[in-house]
This record gives sequence, C-alpha cells and structure tokens, in this order.
Amino acid sequence: MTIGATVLDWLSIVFANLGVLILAALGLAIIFGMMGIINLAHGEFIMVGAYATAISYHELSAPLPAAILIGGVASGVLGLALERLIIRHLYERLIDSMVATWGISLILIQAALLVFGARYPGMPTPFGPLQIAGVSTSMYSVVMTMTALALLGVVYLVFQYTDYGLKARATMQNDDMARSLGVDTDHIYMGTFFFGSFITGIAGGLFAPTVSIVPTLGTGFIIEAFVTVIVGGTNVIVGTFVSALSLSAIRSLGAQLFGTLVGRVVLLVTAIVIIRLLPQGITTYLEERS
Amino acid sequence: MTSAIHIDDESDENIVLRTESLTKDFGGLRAVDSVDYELPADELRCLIGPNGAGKSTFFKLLSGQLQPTEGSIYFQGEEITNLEPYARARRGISLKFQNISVYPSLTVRENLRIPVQRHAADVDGRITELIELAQLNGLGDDIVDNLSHGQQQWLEIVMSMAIDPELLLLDEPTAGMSIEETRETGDLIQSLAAQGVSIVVVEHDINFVRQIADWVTVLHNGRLFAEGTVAEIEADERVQNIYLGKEEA
Amino acid sequence: MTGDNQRCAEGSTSNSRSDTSSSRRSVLKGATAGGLALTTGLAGCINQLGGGGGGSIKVGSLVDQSGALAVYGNPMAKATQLAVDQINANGGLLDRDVELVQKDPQSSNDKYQSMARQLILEENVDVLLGGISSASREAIRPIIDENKQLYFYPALYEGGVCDEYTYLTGPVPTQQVRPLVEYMLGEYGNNVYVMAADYNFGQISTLWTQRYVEEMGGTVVNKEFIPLSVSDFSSSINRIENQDPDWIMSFLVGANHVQFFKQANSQGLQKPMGSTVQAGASYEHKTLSPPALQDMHVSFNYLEELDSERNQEFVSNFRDKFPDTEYINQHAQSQYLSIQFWQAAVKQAGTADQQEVNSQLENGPEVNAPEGDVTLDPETHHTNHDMHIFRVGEDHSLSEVKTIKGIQPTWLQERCSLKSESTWDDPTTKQVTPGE
Amino acid sequence: MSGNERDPVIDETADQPSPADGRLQSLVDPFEGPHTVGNSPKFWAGFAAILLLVLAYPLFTNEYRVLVTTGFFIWIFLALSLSVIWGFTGIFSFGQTSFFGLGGYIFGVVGINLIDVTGGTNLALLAGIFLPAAFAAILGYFMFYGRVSGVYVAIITLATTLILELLFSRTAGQQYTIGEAALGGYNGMTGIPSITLGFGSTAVAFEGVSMYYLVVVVLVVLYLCLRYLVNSDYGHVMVATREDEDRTEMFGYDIRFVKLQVFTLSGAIGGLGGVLYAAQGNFISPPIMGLAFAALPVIWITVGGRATLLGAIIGTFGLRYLDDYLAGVSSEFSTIVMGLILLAVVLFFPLGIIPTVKNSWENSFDIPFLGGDNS
Repeated sequence: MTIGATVLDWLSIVFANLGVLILAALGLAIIFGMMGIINLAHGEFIMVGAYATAISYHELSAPLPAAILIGGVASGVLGLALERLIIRHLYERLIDSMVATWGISLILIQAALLVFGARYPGMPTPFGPLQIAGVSTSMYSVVMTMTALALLGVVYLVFQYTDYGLKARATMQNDDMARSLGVDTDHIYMGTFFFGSFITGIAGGLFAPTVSIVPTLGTGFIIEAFVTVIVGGTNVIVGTFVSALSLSAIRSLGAQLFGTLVGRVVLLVTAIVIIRLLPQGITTYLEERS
Repeated sequence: MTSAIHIDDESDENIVLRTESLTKDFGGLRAVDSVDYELPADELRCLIGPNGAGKSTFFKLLSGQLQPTEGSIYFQGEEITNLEPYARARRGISLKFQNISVYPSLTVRENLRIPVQRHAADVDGRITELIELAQLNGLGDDIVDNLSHGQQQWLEIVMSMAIDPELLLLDEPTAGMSIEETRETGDLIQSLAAQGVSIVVVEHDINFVRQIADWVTVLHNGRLFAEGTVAEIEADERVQNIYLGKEEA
Repeated sequence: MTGDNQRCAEGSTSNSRSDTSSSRRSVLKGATAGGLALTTGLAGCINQLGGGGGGSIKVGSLVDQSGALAVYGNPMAKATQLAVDQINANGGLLDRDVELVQKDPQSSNDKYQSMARQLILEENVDVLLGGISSASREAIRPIIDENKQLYFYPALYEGGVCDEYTYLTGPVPTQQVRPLVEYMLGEYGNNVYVMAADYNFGQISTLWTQRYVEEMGGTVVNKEFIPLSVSDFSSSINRIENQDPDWIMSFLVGANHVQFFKQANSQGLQKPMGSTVQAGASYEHKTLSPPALQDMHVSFNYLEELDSERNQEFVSNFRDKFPDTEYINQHAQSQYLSIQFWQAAVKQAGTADQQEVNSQLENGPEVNAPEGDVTLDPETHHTNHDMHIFRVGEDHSLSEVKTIKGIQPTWLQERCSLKSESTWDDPTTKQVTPGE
Repeated sequence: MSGNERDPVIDETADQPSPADGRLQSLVDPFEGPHTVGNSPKFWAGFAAILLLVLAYPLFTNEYRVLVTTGFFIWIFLALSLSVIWGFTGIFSFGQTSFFGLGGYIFGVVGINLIDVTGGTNLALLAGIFLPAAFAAILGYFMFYGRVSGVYVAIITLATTLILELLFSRTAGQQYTIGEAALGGYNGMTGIPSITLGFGSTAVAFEGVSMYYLVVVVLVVLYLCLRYLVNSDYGHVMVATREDEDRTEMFGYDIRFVKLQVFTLSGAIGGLGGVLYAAQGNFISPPIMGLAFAALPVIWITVGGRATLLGAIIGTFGLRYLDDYLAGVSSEFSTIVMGLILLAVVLFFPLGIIPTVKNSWENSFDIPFLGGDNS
C-alpha cells in the first residue's frame, strides 16, 4: 500500500464525510445560528425527509431527485406547522426550546413506528462504484458531497442577495431593532424555520438511499450535527463548512489509522479542544483575524 | 497630538493609577490606541469623548474584563496588566458597569449582601448604611426589578462602593436619568469622593461634568486627545470640533 | 397451596445471592431497625394470597417493541401471543387458562430491570420469556437468580450462560459458527476478514470464528470492531479492498450497521459473505433493495423460508393471525419454542410450580417445533438444533445449500453441568467466556 | 432570567410566636432563606408529614413497589447534582450522567474486589463519591479556568459523557477485568454487591426495604445540607454568579474557583447517585451515560422548576413515576404521551411547575405559598 494510495484513500473518505457533516448540520445551523433554538428533534426532521423520499420513491415511483425534493418539502411543512404551534412561543427561551423539541422527537419516532412499522423498505444506492487512481469510492457519496456544497452555496446566496436574506440577518443580529425598522420578524422566523427544516429534509432525502429506513435513523446524525454547528460558531456558512471540513478530516484520520471507534472518540475530543481554545467557535476566531 | 499640560507634577507614589501606551485591537479596529493616563490619588476626574471613542473599552482594560494588545497598567505603583478581574477588585479597583448590572430577581438587601458580606464585619449594619446612602430607605426588601431606572443606578454605585475600593470607575452613571436624578447622582458621587476614594467617571453630559469634576480627559478614536480643567476643555475649539465630527485625529 | 403462592413465603425472607457476590445473608432484609420488614413481608403476602388459588397460569414476556431493537421484537411479541392463544384454544394447560403478560421495555436495560421485577414480584408469573440483546439478559439475570424465576432466553447469543434457572432456546456459536466456517472455507478459500459489532456478542463470536478458521487451516486477515452507533463504513470498505480476503464474516448488528452492505455494494465491493445474524434475525433481505445482500450465506436453526411441511403450517397460522408481520425471524420461533418446552414440562410435572417444572425440563424433553424436532440439553439448559445454511440470491431470494443435523453445545457441555452439580437452592449462575 | 418573584413583606409580628415556635424556628433557621421555596412552620409541618408518609409507605405495598420507589428516589440525586450547579450557579451541564455512571462503575469495581476481603463496601462507597468528584474537578478546571461558559459548557459535558459511554462499551474482552470485576463492555457489569456497611460478619447489607430507608435518609440529609448551603453566604455568591458573572467577579469573588467548587460538589452528588443505582440493581451498563439518559436531568429540572431544590425533587419523582407508569401500561402511545406532557409543561408552566404554582397560589390567595414569610 503506497503512501500515495493511503493518502488518496484518506482524502476520498474526508470528501465523503464532509458531505455527510454539512448536510447533517446545515439545517440545524440555520435554525440554531439564526434563532437560538436548540432543536433536539433535528434528527427526526432528517428521518421525516428520508421517509417522505422513500415513500414517494416506492408508492409514487418518483425519480430520485423529485423524491428528495418531496422529502425536503415534507420536513419544511412539518417544521412550519411545529413552528406555528409550539416553537413560536419559545424564542429567547433556549433551554425550554430544547425540552419542547425533545418531546417532539419522542412523538415523531413513536408515530413513525406506529404508522410505518419497525422498518420501511429501503432504496437502492444509485450510480455504483467510482474508480479514481486506484481508489474506489461510491459515486453517490461524491454526488452527495457536491450537492452539500451546492446547498451551502444556495444558502449563502439566499442570505446574501435576497430581500428575505437581508431581513433575516438583521433579525438575527438584533430583532428589536429590526422590528422597529418595520421588519415583520414573526414572518422572518416562520420563513427561516421552514427554510432550515426544508434543507434538513433535503439532507434526509439524500441520506435515504444510504440508510435503512427505521424510525430511529435520525439519532445517528444528531450528535455530529450539534458538534459541527457549535464548533462552527455564529456564521452559518463559513462556520459550518470549516468545522465540517476539520472534523471530518480528523475523524477519518482516526478511523483510517485506528479503527472506527477511535474515529468517533477523536471527533468528540476535537470538539472539546476547539471549544476550549476558541470559546466562541471558529468563525469569531476568523472574524477577529480578518 | 496631545496637549497635555501637567500642572501639578506629582511624584510617583501619589499616582493611584497609571497606564503606559495602553492599546487594544479588535481585528482591524484599534479601539484604544497607546494611551498614557495618570490619576493622582483622591481625585474626582471625568473621561469624555464622542461615541466609539474607546471609553468603555479603556474601562474594561482597567477592570480586567479585556486583555490589552500592548502596553501596561499600574495601580498604586504595582503592575496589574495581566491580573484577573477579581484580583484587581481585591486590590481596590471597583467598576460600575455601562449597562446597569444589579441582580434583578433579588431584593435590595440581598443585592447589597453580596459585596458587603466579603468586606464588612457588621454586615447588616453596613447594608442599612448603604441603603440610606442610596436613598432607598424602606425599599430594603423590594425586588430590584421593581425599582426605577435611577434607583437601580444608585444601588449599583453604592454596591461598587461596598467593597471599600481605592479607585472607583463609574461608566455613564447618569444614563437614562432625569435632570433632577442626574444632579442627585452628582451629589452622591461627590459625597463618595469625600470619603477618600479616587474616582473616574465616564460621561457625556457636560453640565454633569462641570458639576462634579475639576479635571477632564478627552478620548477620541481611541487616543488621548486632550486633558485639562473643565474650563480649558470647554474652551478648546478642537474638542468642540470632534464632537461636531469636523476634526480628524 | 399452588405454586405461585410459594414465592410469598420464600420470596421476602430467603436471599441466596448468585455465587459471585457475597454469600452473606442480608441480616437487615429480615428485620430492619424498626422491625418493619417482617410486617412488610406478611403484608406483601396478604394481598398475594387473595390473588392465588386455582386462577390462570401466568406467562411473563419482555420484548422490545419500540426503540432500536423493535425490528427484532415485533415478530417475537406476535409469536408469544400465537403460542398462548393456541394453548388456550385447545383447553388451556392442566385445565387452567394461560394468561400472557407481555411488556415493552423500549430497548432500555433500565426498564428491563424494573419490568422484570414487576412481572416476578407483582404479577407472580410462573415463567418468564424474552430479552433480546445480551445486555438486557445480563441486566435481568441477577433479578431472576435472586427470586428463583424460571426464565427462557430466546435470542441467538455469544454462548456461555450456565444458570440453574435460565433456559436458552436460541443457538450458540458452536452451533452456528462452526458449520458456517467449515462451509465457507471449503467453498471460497482460507482468507477471512471479520466485521463485528463492537460489544460482547461481536467480540466473542469473532473469538469463535478465529478459533474455528485456524483449526480448519484458514487465516483471519483482519478483525474490525464497529461501535453500534457507527453508520459510515467507507474506511472499512477501503481496508477490505486493500486486503482482498476470500470472504467476509459479519457479526454486524442494528439499523446503523445494515448500511455496510449498501455502502459496500455501491462502492463496488463484491465479496461472498457469511453471518449468524443477517437475514435470519434482522431480515435485511426483506428491507434492503437487491442486490445489496447478494452472496450472503447465513446459518440458522430457523428461517421463515424453511420448506418443511410443519413450518409452512406454522407460518400460515402466524400470518393468518398477524397479516402485517414483516418477517418471522429466529427470535420469534425461539419464543414459540420456549413455550412449547415449558408446556411439555408443565404437563409432565402436573403443576406450574417452577421447581417441579425445572426438574422436568432437566429430563431433556423433545418437542416438534416449526424448525424440526428439537431436544433440551439437561446439563447446559441449551437446545440441540439442526443448522441450515442458506445463500441469498441476486434477487434476495433464499436457497438452502446445506443442512447439519442435531448439533449439541459441545464446548459448554465440558464446562457446565447444571443437572448434576447445580440445585434449585444452591444454584450455579455464571457465564463462561472462551478465554477461560 | 426566571427566578421566583416575591410579594412585599407580610408583617407577621401581629401574632406573637410562642416560645415553642421560637425553639422550632431556631432549629430550622439555617435551612431557610431567600433561595429556597418554603420557609415557614407550615412548610416544615408539611415536610414532616410527607416524610412520615414516605417512611410508612413500605407497610402498605409489596416489595416490588418499594424497589421501584427506591429507584425514583435514586434518580433525584442525579437531578440535585444538576440543580445545584445549573439552578443555583448558572452552569448548564449536559453531562451529569458521566459522574453518575462513573460512581456506579467505580463502586462496582471496588465493591466486587473487596466485598469478600473486608466484608463491606465502605471503601467502594467512598471511592464512588470522591473519584467522580475528582473527575469533576479536573473537567471543571479545564472548562472554567478557560472561561468557557454558556451552551459551550453543555456541549463539552455532553461530549464527555458520550466518550465515556463509547469507551466503557468497548471493555467487553477478558483483558478488561480489574481484579475480580469484569467491566463487561456493552453488556455492563454484573454481580455488583448491595451497599454493605461495617466490617467482617457484623456488616449489614442494605437490600429491598432496608435499602429504601437508607436512600430516604441519605436523600433527606442531602436536601437539608443543600438548603443550608444555598441559604448561606456561599449560597449568595452562587446565586450572584448565576445572575451576573462579571458583576460578581468585580466584587472580588474568583468566580472560576466558585464554579469549580460547586461543579466538584455536583460530581460527588452525582457519584453518590450512581453508587446507589449500581448497588440497588447490582448492575450498571454504558447506556446510562448515553444521550437519552444525559437529557433526562435537564428535562426533570426544567419541568420541576430551575431555581428550586423542591422543584428538582418533585419534577424528578413525578416524571419518573409517569415514565414507569406509562411503560408499565405498555401501550404503543406511552412515549407519545410523555412527549405531549413535556410540551404542555414548557408551554403552560414556563417557569417550571413549582415556581408557577407558587406564583399563582400567592397571587390568588395572597398568602405565601407553603407559608413562606419572605420567600
């Protein structure tokens, strides 16, 4: 095994992991970064996206991209409903939003079990293998990472260049001020929660072909998503990307050299060390330097 | 370019606070730019300057809330540049924060108990004394949240006095106060100064400055712009310009 | 005085602990400072006496129907219900109704403990079934030993339990791993790569695999242990491709690990595989879309696809009663088998009294179960199974490639002799691991 | 910040307290103060009544209910370990289960190895309390002296307990046996002895009903100690740190050291809870340190009421009882009902049950809740 091949191996894994971490964390970053809501049901929004994609694939025989979109819309609508019914009363109440979303998570998991049973038929992973310079990786994981980066770009464009984006960032900095300038912050929160849930649903849809469709599939993503968002710090775009890149690089190095358990432990230890050195997350560190 | 004129050339040990080219950067922004400041003991002085001049940042460097990028701070002759905030408080530096920092969900008496219990033998006696000083008689058991804005400011001023400091830093003590309350605050501060504590007050209201202090330092764009008696500073045309935004540093 | 009141006199005073912890009788348990415990014991008995008498025989069952293990537990819960309903349909047991008390511990060891206590101390069940993960079995076994509760553990597991009150109707590595290794080495070659779930079951099954592979002249090129919560296998797949083994032995467990097969397939890894968990226990061939599980070989005592006449009847009864059943896995059939053994022993003993039933069980009864005619091994309290090796086709259909008749838990027989050395009141209650 | 608002002083000098009241009052005085709910003779009367009821409970029920109720009381130690740092000092930790799990495992290892040597688990009990406290001190120093605060403390503590779960579930092989005690990996450690105090043949093992009384006594003592602590001068500094760290530091308090001390105490309380949990079930497994259990104390405290010890106790007991009842009913809707309850509490009892009940009681009847004169 030449050194080059091992490095290529490692890079291919980092690239695949990067996509997973960005997809898992982006929706959460929007909601947590923007509105200070800790959404412990984030994993279940991914699950809803995955289920909607699998169902539309099997029942409506929709093509994969359409099915993934349906997954996004399903989570978005669910997010919107929950925001209007529950989350709306919990803004500025960080801890209470955590308890409420934990309750929502319990409900969604059990509801999925009751409606769809312990396991819903899975979906085939499209495209098959990809050989680059002697390293074989799954074509779909490359597609997933590319889509993840594209989504990052979309979110950046929405926040930087749309009217909604401007108002959203204003509300994020200082909602009282924004309100006094005539921004309907209530609508902004509604829109942002929908947007965050939609992105999370898309992520669920993208994950559907690679996971088994079970009610508890969301729990696998929640820890990584939270660690990525917290380590990333306040800036939704740059923070999520940089922390996802560094965490997946370190985790895959650990997994490659010492096995998956070490990879997992290393991810958590890295998060602890980064938080300890940069108490406000990576973006504040970058902003201070820029 | 500073026009500091040292009228009274004090010998070193009489200086309670001194900073040497104190600087603080936030990314590209230089909030405090190599400030050399001296405060003689038992003096009541003011620090003025337009918004964003670096007054609060300067105070946070003195209290230890922020670490300077360069320069050093001396208190009673000893260097305290890297000392933790609590250690500076124990040496006798006390700060009244820019936005009111009291304990809203606790009563007045409980608020006062926190600084007093660490510094006084007769805790309840001292608390009652301070309640009178803050003109909050009879409100001892009220929840602080229910007090008026002015009353809360006085409570915090008195609380910061409760640790018997050598140096008291007051950051905009009259913010949000009526004319009458501002004047009473002036009397309170002067009565505190009379008890032999050096005081620096950050303020905007020039009438208030005239009422309480005889020596003023002006900060502008993070630099020590001018220093002198109230009269000199008021007459100094360049000071007026920076307030009107005409003159660049 | 029928069996179920006996606990009342015994339960609150006797306290023989399992031999690993202190043999000191708990002085305080008999008489606390205020002498309250004594009255408690009696108080506790008074309300039981009322409930005893000739009422129904109680069967307690703990299977996870929610949480991560629901995938195994749902078919098991249905199998228990089917068995009890069939008994009651033809006249019950000893002319008494059989009442099933089945609870869902929600895949939490903590709830397994409190529910086991409830079924034993409050419901006073005459027999207890269930437990899916080895962790849940080990969580409740101390409670079972302390209260002398007859207990059947249905799931395939890492082997080694040697416990007076515990009967095991699932297969052990000696029965599942040895024949599979023998077949795979013969068919595909000597270099084996082991992928195992990183907990007791995975680790001990890997030990057995290594022992048999080396015994039969093969070599284990690598052993990889994956935590249950891990769902990303890209680094493992790369390692497998680099080491290029002849075949892979898999002890992967749970929803996260199933993704290995999808990711391996999509990364172009084409390797024959062997497993004692896939298909037969967690029925991936039903839920993964083909050809992810192609070329997987599994060795089980029971699969729904077994085409014996008796099994077809069992499957049709099962699906008539529960049309929405996803799959009848090994665990479900073992629940059913456990009740068959217990029923036979109760009939033999003429009473539901647990000590009597236990001695009947130690006569090694034979029952004709859906998987075939099986007997209980008196010394180890395990079950002698026939083993069937099935291959998963490209369309995920199963075809039987080999059958091995009547395999006994030989390794444990050399280390565990319950009938001869252990008694109801001075029990052996240990778990032996291959290292010893 | 939610805290308990209080009404103006009710002047109680009207009815002169008799000398007997005086002695009673001086007895309970140290346990009363602004930071606890219930500071009057009526409260203590109610407290004594409930205590009597709890002590008599085993007479009216079977051994199973006694065991289950003991289990509920043991969870309260975990809740109190969080209440003392989060409710009273503003440290939001999401990893109290790391001390709980460590306490249980350490008690198991030391207990199994020494039970047949000394005949008792005295050393195991102490180790199960002090080693988690030491671990808390190290973790606390790492965080607080690095000025880490707010949600970042929650993430570091959560990561810590998840790492512990991962590492302990990896100890399944033979080589992970310390003396007699096999860590047991994901299957957990079995054969942990019950609490046995004393030496040699005179040692007394606490099981079943006797364990119930032991846990009740230890819990009452802990509750009173914490009441004393939070109402003491030190307690004022804790509450001040919760309300405004920077302000409190500028009064000369080294809040890093204060938070470290309280966090270490919380490690000891959590460890004690883990010891009792392992001793009662004679078993402990890694999931006790996983995400599901790590979130529980946060939920109990939020439901019960954050700034009150009583809230922590009632919130924990209530929710554990409910969880057990719903699971016992074993209906498919158990977890859904639990989810709905959590939503209802957060939406309709924003401050948590005890503070909200207290405020509405005082507003409607205009007499202090539980007879507190100034609380």
